[in-house]
Amino acid sequence: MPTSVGWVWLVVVLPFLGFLANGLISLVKPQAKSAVSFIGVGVLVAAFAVAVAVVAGLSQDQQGAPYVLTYWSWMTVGGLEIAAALQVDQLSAVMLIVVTGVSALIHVFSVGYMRDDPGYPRYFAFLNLFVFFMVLLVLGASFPVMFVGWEGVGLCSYLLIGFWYLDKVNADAGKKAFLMNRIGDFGFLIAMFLIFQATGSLAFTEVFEAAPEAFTINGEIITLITWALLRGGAGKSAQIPLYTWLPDAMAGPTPVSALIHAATMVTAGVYLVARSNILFAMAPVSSVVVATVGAVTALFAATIALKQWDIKKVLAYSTVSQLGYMFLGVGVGAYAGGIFHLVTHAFFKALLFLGSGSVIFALHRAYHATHSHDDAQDMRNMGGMRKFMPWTFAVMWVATFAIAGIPGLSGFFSKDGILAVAFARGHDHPVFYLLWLMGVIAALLTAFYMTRLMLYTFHGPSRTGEGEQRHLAEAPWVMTGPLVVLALGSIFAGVLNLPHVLPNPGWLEHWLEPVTELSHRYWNEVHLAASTEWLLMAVATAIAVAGMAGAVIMLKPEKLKAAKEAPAETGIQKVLLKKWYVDEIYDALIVRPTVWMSRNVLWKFFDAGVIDGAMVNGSAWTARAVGFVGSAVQTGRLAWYLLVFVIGTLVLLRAVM
Amino acid sequence: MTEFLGNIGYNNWVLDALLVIPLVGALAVLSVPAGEAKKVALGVTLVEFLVSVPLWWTFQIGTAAMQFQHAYPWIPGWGIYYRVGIDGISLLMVLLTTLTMPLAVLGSWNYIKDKLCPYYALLLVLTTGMLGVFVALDLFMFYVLWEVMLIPMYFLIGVWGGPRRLYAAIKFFIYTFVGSLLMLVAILAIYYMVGDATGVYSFAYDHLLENIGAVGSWGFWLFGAFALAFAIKVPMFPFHTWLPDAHVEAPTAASVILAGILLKMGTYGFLRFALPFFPSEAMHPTVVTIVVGLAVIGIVYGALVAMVQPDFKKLVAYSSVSHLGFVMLGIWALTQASVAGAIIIMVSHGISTGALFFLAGMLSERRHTREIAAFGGLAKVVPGLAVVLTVVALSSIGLPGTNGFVGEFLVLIGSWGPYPWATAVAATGVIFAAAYLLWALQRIIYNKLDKPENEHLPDLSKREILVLAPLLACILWIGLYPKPLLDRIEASTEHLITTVQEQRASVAPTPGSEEQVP
Amino acid sequence: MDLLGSALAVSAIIFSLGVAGVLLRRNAIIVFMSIELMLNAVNLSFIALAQQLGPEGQVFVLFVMAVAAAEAVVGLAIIIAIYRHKQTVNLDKINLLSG
Amino acid sequence: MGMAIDVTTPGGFVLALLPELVLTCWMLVLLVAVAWRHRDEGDQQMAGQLALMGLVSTLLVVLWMWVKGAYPETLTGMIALDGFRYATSAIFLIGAILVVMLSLGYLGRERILVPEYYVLVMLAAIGMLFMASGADLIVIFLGLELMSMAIYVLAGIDRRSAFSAEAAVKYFLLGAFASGFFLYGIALLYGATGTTNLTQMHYQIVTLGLETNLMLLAGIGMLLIGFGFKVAAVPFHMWVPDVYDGAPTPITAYMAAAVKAAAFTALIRVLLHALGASDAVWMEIILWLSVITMIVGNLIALAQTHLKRMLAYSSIGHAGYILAALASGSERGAAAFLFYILAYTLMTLGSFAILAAVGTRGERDVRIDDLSGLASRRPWMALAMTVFMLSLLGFPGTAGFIGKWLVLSAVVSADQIVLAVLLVIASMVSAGYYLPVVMAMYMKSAPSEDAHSGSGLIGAARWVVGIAAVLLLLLGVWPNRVLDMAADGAEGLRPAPTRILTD
Repeated sequence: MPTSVGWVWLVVVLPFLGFLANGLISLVKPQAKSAVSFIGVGVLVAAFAVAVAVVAGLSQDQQGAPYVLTYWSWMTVGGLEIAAALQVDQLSAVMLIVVTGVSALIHVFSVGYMRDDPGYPRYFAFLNLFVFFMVLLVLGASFPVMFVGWEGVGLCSYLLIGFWYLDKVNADAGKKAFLMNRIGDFGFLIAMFLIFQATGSLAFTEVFEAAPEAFTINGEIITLITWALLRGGAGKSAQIPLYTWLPDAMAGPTPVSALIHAATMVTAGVYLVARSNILFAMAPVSSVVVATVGAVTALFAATIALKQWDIKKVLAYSTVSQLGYMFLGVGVGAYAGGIFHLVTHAFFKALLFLGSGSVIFALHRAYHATHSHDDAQDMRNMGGMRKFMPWTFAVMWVATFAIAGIPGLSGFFSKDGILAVAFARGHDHPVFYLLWLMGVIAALLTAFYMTRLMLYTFHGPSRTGEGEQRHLAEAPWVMTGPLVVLALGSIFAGVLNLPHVLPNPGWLEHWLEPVTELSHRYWNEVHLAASTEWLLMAVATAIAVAGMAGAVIMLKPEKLKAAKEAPAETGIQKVLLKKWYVDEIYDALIVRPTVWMSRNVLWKFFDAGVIDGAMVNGSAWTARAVGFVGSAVQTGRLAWYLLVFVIGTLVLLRAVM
Repeated sequence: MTEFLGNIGYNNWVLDALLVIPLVGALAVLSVPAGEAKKVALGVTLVEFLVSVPLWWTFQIGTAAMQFQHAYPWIPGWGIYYRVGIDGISLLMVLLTTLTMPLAVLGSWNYIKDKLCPYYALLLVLTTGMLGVFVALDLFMFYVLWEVMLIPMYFLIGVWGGPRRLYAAIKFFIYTFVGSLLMLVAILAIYYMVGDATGVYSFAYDHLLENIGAVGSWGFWLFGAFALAFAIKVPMFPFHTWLPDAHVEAPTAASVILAGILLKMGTYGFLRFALPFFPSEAMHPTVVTIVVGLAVIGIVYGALVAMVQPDFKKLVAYSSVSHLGFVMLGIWALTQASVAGAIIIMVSHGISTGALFFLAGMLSERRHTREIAAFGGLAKVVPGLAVVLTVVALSSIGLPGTNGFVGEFLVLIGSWGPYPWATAVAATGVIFAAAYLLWALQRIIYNKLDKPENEHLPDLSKREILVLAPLLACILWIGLYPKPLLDRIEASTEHLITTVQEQRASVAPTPGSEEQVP
Repeated sequence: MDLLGSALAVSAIIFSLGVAGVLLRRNAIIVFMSIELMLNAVNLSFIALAQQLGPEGQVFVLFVMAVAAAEAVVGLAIIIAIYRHKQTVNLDKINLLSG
Repeated sequence: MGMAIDVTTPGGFVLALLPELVLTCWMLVLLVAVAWRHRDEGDQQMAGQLALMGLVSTLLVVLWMWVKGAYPETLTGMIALDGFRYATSAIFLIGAILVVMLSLGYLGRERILVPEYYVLVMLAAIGMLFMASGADLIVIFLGLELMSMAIYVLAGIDRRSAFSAEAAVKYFLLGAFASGFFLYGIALLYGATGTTNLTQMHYQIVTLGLETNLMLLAGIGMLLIGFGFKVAAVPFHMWVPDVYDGAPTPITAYMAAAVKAAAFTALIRVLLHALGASDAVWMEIILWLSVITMIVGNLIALAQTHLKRMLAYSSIGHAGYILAALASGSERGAAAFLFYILAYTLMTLGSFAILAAVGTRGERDVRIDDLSGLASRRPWMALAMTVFMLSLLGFPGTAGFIGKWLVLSAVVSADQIVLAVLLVIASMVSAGYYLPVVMAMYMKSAPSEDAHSGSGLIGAARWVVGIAAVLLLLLGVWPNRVLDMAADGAEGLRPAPTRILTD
C-alpha cells in the first residue's frame, strides 16, 4: 500500500477537528471570526492536500485492488461484523477530490459571504462537520459506515438549511429535508438488511465479491435490494418522488446550497448506485427503473425550473434535473458517465450557485443599506446586473454554457456521454430510446431556463430600485476568486472523459475500471458507430443552441416588471410556478392526514379514549360503580339484612345437600 | 488495580455493598439537616457509582455464568435465600443504574425545594430496589424488590410531582401492581410444581430454571402472568397509558429514573425470566405473532402519538413506548444481533431519554411549563442547552454515530431474518422518530423568539453541564465504540438464545419448528 | 314415622316458624322472641336425639337454656337502650347506620 | 417432648384450663374492684391497668404452656392441648391487650365512664380462649356465646350514642339469630355422629362412612352459616359495616381482629379436626364464600368515603382472604391463617388506633380526605398509618405481604390457581382504597392551618401504634421465627385417618 494512502484518516479527522474547534468558539467566543476563518478554511485546504496525496499514491499503484483500512471493530455480534473502516479506491478517490476541492473553494467563498452574520462560527462549524460526514460517506468501507456519513450529511444539511432558524420557513425546510432523507434512508436500511441476509456481510469488498454467487440475475432479492437502495438514493439525491425538499432547502445560506445541495451531498445517491454497480447490474429491471426515475425527474424538474422567479429555486430545480441525468447515466450502466456528470456538475452548479450567491449578496447589501424589505432572490428585482458585477456575470455565463451543453465545455461532454449510452441501449430495448428522448427534451429546457435566468438577472434594464442601485457592487475577491477557479473547472473538466471519437478518450472511465468492471459482464457492451456518435453530438449541440436561442428570442427582459408590480400568473404558468402543486398534494394526502390521524384518532380517541378511558379508567370506574351499588344495598334496615342472611342460608344449604 | 481489588475481596462483597450503601445512605440523609441532604445523597450515590465501576473490569468476559454470586439464608424454611449474582445483561443494567443515580441527584439539586430529606432518602431507597431487581437470583427476592420499588416511586411522583400527580401516582402504582400480583401467583405455582416434582422447594433461579419442565401444561398461563407483569412495566402497547401520566407528573429525577431504569426492568424480566423459563410458550407462533405485532404497533403508534403531543415530557414518554417496542422486537427475534441490540437499546434509551428528561426538567425549571408551544427560538438565548438538546434528540432519533443507532440497527438487522415484514414496519419508526423529535426541536429551539418570557433565560449552569456531560459522553462512546458493551453481553445473549432454542426443541417440539430449520 | 323422626320434624318446623317470625316481624321484642323459639326448637332436637345417642344432648340443652337466659338479659337491656334513644323498638325505624 | 397432661385428674384439668382460669380469676377480681370503685376517671384507669395485668399474665401462661409443649395424654378430651390453641390464644390475648391499651385514653376522651368495660373485654377474651381450646362443640358454643354476649354489650357501651345503641341492637339480633343456626348445626352433627367431641366425631365419620350423610351435611351447612356470620363472610356480613361503624372504635378493632380470629379458630378446628373427612363438601363451600367475600368486601370498600366504614368493608375483604386459606383444607392453610391473623390483628388495631386519634370530633365522621396533610403535621402517625395501609394491602416488606404470601401458597399448593388469581385481583382492587389514605396524608395539603391540631395518640395508644408498626415491618422482613411458630401451631391439626383408626 502506498504510504500516502495510509494518511487518508487525516482527511476525515481534519474537518472534524475543525468542527470541534469552531463549535467551541461559537459557544464560548462567537466574535472570534478570524480564528474561525483560519481554522475553517485551513482544515479544508489541509484535507484537500492530503486527499491529493492519497489519490496520487493510489494512482501510482498498479494493483488496482481497493485498500481497506480498518481502525476498530464497531459492531461485532454473532455473524455480524462491522468495522470502522475506510476504503480507498478509484471511485472514492474521485469523490474525495471533488468533495474536498469544491468544499475548500466554497469555504473560501463563505468567508466573504457570511462575514457579517452573527452565526459565523456556527456556520463554519456546521460546514466543517458536513465535510467530515461527506468524506466519511465516500470513504466508508461498508454500507453501515457509509450510512454514518449518509445520515450525517443529512443532519448537516438540516442544520444548515435551518441556519437562520429564527425564521420558521427555514426551520421547516430543514426539517422537511431531514424527513425526506429519512424516508429514503429507510430504503437504505432495508437494503442493508437484505444484503446482510443474503451475503452475510456488509463490507463493500465482501458483498460485491459474494454477489455473483449470492444472487441470481433479476432475482427477487436483488431486485428488492436495488429498489431499496434506489429509494435511499432518491431521497438523498432528490429524485421523484422525494425531491420536494431540495427546492425548499434553498432557505439555507447560498454557499450551503452550492456545496451541499448541488455539488456534493445530493450526488450521494448517484455515488451509491455507482458504488453498488454490480448489484444494479444484476437487477436489470431496477436499472431501468433507476434510469426512468432519472429521466422523468430530469424532465419534470426542468419544466418547473422554467417558471421560477427565485433565482435559487431555478438553480435548485436545475439541480434536481441534472441529478436526474446522473441517475439516468448510472441506470443505463454508464457508471463512469454518471460519475463524470457528477464531477462536471459539481463545478458548474457550484459556480452557478456561488454566482447567484454573489448576486444575492450584492442585492442584499443594497437592500440592507436602504432598509428595503424586497426579495433579494427574486429575479424580477434584478436585471442589468452585468454593469455592477462583471466578474460574476462572466463566470455565470461560462457555467450556463457548460450546463446548457455548448460543445467544448465540460457539461457538453458529460451530458452527451450519458445520452449516448442511453441511446445505445436502445438496441437492447426500445424503452431506452424514450428515455433518451426525455433526456434530450430536458436538455432543451435546461438551455432555455438557464438562459432565461441569465437574461433576467444580468441583461436588460435594472429593476432594482433607484436608491439601491448606488449600493450594488462586485463581491470581494474571496468570493470572486473561488468563482474563477470553478469556472476553469467548468470549462476544462470535460477532458477527464472525452468521447471515443476524440483523442485521449475515456480517461475517467478507464480510471474507474477497477470499480465498475464488476458489473461489466452483466451489461452488454455499448456499441456506437463513430458516425452515430458524431450525430448525437450534433443533435446535442443543436438542442443546446436552440434552447438558448429560443430563450433569447422569446423572452423580453426589458418588459419584465419588478416583483411588487408583477401581475399574478395564470393557467399553466401558475401551475409551473407552483411546482405542479406537488408540495400541496403531499401535504394534503400524507402530512395532514397523518398528523390529523395521530392527534384525533390515535391519541385522543384511541389512547386517551379507548385504552385509557374505556379500559383503564373504565375498569376503575366500573369497580367503583359496583361498589356504590353494593353500598346502596346496605340500607341499614335489619329486615333486609335478615332476608339476605336467610337467602344466603338457603343457597348454602342447597349447595351442601 | 485488579490485584488490589482481589486483596480487598472486592468480588465477594461488591453486590452486597451496592445494595447496602444506599440504604445506609438513606438513613444518613434522613438524619441530617435539610440543607445537607442533597450533598449527602450525592456523596452516597457517587460512592455507589465508584464501588460499581470496577465491576466493568473484574467482570469476566466470555462466560454466561452468573458472576459475583453468593447467597445467605433469608427464610430458609421456604427455600428463600438472599441470592445475588450478575451476568453481562445485569452488569450493564447495574452500571446504568449507578451512573444514573448521581446524575439524578444532581438534576434535582434546585428543582426540589421542599421536604428535601425524605426526597433524597427515597431516591436512595429506590436505588437499592432497582439494583436488587437486577442482581436478584431468587424469585422471591426478585418479586419483593420488584414491588418495593413501587413505593419510593409512588411517593416521588405523588409528593413532588406536577399538578395531576395524585392521579398519575395511583395509576402508576395500580397498573404495575396488577401485573406483578399475577406474577406472584405464577412464581408460587412454579415453586410448588418444581418442588413437587423434585422434592426440593426453593426459589433459586437456577433450580427453577433447570426443572421448569415440571410446570407441564400450565406453562402458557404462567408465561402469561410473567409476560403481563413485564409488558406493563416495559410498557408494551396497549399497556402503556400509565407511562405518559407518570412521566409528565413526576419530578425530573423520577422521570429520568422511570425512563432510564424502571422501564428496563420489564425487558430485563423478559430476558431473565419469561424467555428462559417458558421458551416453547414464548416462541409459540401465536405468542410470537402477538408480541411481535404489539412491539411493532408500539413502535409506530408510540411515534405517531408522540408527534402530536403538546407537552414535551409526554412526547418523550410516548417516544419511550416506541423505543421499547424495538427492544421487544429484538428480544423476540432471538438472534445474536437482535438481542444484543435490544440490550444496547435498553442502555442507550436510558441514557438518551434520561438526558431528554433532564433537559425537559431544565426547560421547565426556567419557564415553569413543559408546553412545547411556550418555547421557540431558544437556540438564540440558550445556545448551550440547544446544542445538547439537539445532540440528545439526534441520539434518540438514532443518528448513526450515536448510541441510538447502534441498538436500533442491531435489532433491525437481527430481526430481519426471522420477521422481515415486522422489521420493515419497525424500520419506519426511524422516520417517525425523526418526525416527532425534529418537530419538537424546531418548536423549542428554532422558530421565532416571539415570547418575551423566553428572552432572558440563563444558559446551562456548571451543575447542569456536569449532569449532561457524562450522558453525552456515553451517547458518543456507545455510538462509536460499542464493542466493550457487546463483548460483555455476548456470552449471556448467546447462552440465552441457545437455552431458549434447545429447551424449545426439547420441551415441546412444535410442528412449525421443523419447517423453520432451513 | 318413628318418634325421633317426628320430633326432629316438629323441631325443624318450629325452627322455621322462628325464622319466619324473625323475618316477618318488625318489633324488636317479637323478633327476639322468635329467636328464642328457634333455640328451643333446637333444644327439642337435642332432647330427641339424646334419647338414642346418650346424655351429651341433654347436657347441651341445659347449657343452651342457660345461654338463652343470659341472652335474654343482655338482649332486653340492649333493646331498652335503643328505646331510650329512639322511643321505639320498630326495627324499620332503627337505621341510622347504613351505606 | 413436651409436658404431658392427664386431664382426667383434677390437677391435670386445672393445668389444661390454666389460661382460662387465670383470666377468669382476674376478671372476677376486676369485677369486684369496679363494683366498689366506679366513680371517676381514676377508677377507670385502675380498672384498665388491672385488666392489662390480667391479660398479660394470661398471655404469659399461654406462652409457658406452649414453650413447655403441653399435650394431652388422652386424645378425646373436651379441651385441646396443642400448638394451635396456644398460638391462637396468644393472638387473642395480644389483641385484647392492645385493645385495652387503646381504650385507656380513649374512654376518657370520649367520656365513657364505665369501668365494667374492661370486665366485658376480659369476658370476651375468656370466651375466645374457650373457643381456641374447645375440642368439643359444647365448649366452643359456650365460648362463642360468652364472647358474643360480652361484645353485644360492648358495642352498645356508649350509652349516650344512638349509633352505639343501634349497633348493639343490630349485632345482637343478628348474632342471636345466627346462633340459632349454629346451634341447630351442632344438633344435626350430634344427631349424625352421636357425639359433640371433635375427635370422636372424626372417628365416627371415618368408621361409619358418614362423609356424605345428609344430616351431617345439613349440620355442616348450618355450622358454616353460624361461623360465616361471626367471621363476616358474604352474604352473612350485612351487620359488619353498621356495627363496626356504630361501636366505639376500640371495640370495632376488637371485633375486627380478635373476635373474628376466634371465630376462625373454632371454624378451622371444627372443619379440619372433626370434619376433615368431608372436606370435599366444605372446601367447595368455603371456596365460594371466600370468592364472594373478597370481591364484595373490596368492591364496596372502594365506594366508601369514610375511613371507619372503609376499614369495616376492608375487614370483610380480609375475611375472604382467610377463607381462601381455609379453602385449601390443609395444615398449610391453617398455618397461613395463624400468621395472617397475627398480622391482621396488628394492622387492624394499628389503623383503628390512628382512626381514634384522628377522630377527636367523632371517628364516624372521619373522611379519608380528612387525613390530608397529616404527614406534615404528624409525621410519625402518618408513617405508621402508611405501614398499616401497605400491610393491609399486602405489600412486600410488611407482615401483610408475608401473610398474603402464605395464603397464596396454601391456595396454590392445593392447586386452586383460579382462587389464587381471584385473590390477587381482589388485592388489586383493594389498592384502590388503601392508597388514597396514603395519598391523602402525604400528597394533599392540610385543608386548614389548625387541621390535625387536636389529633394525637393518647398515652398507651402510642405504644399500640408503635408496637404494631414495628412488628409489622419486622415480620415483613424477617418472619422466620413466627413462620416456624405458625407451622408448629398448625401441625397435627388435621388428623390423619389412619392415626385415629389405629388408636
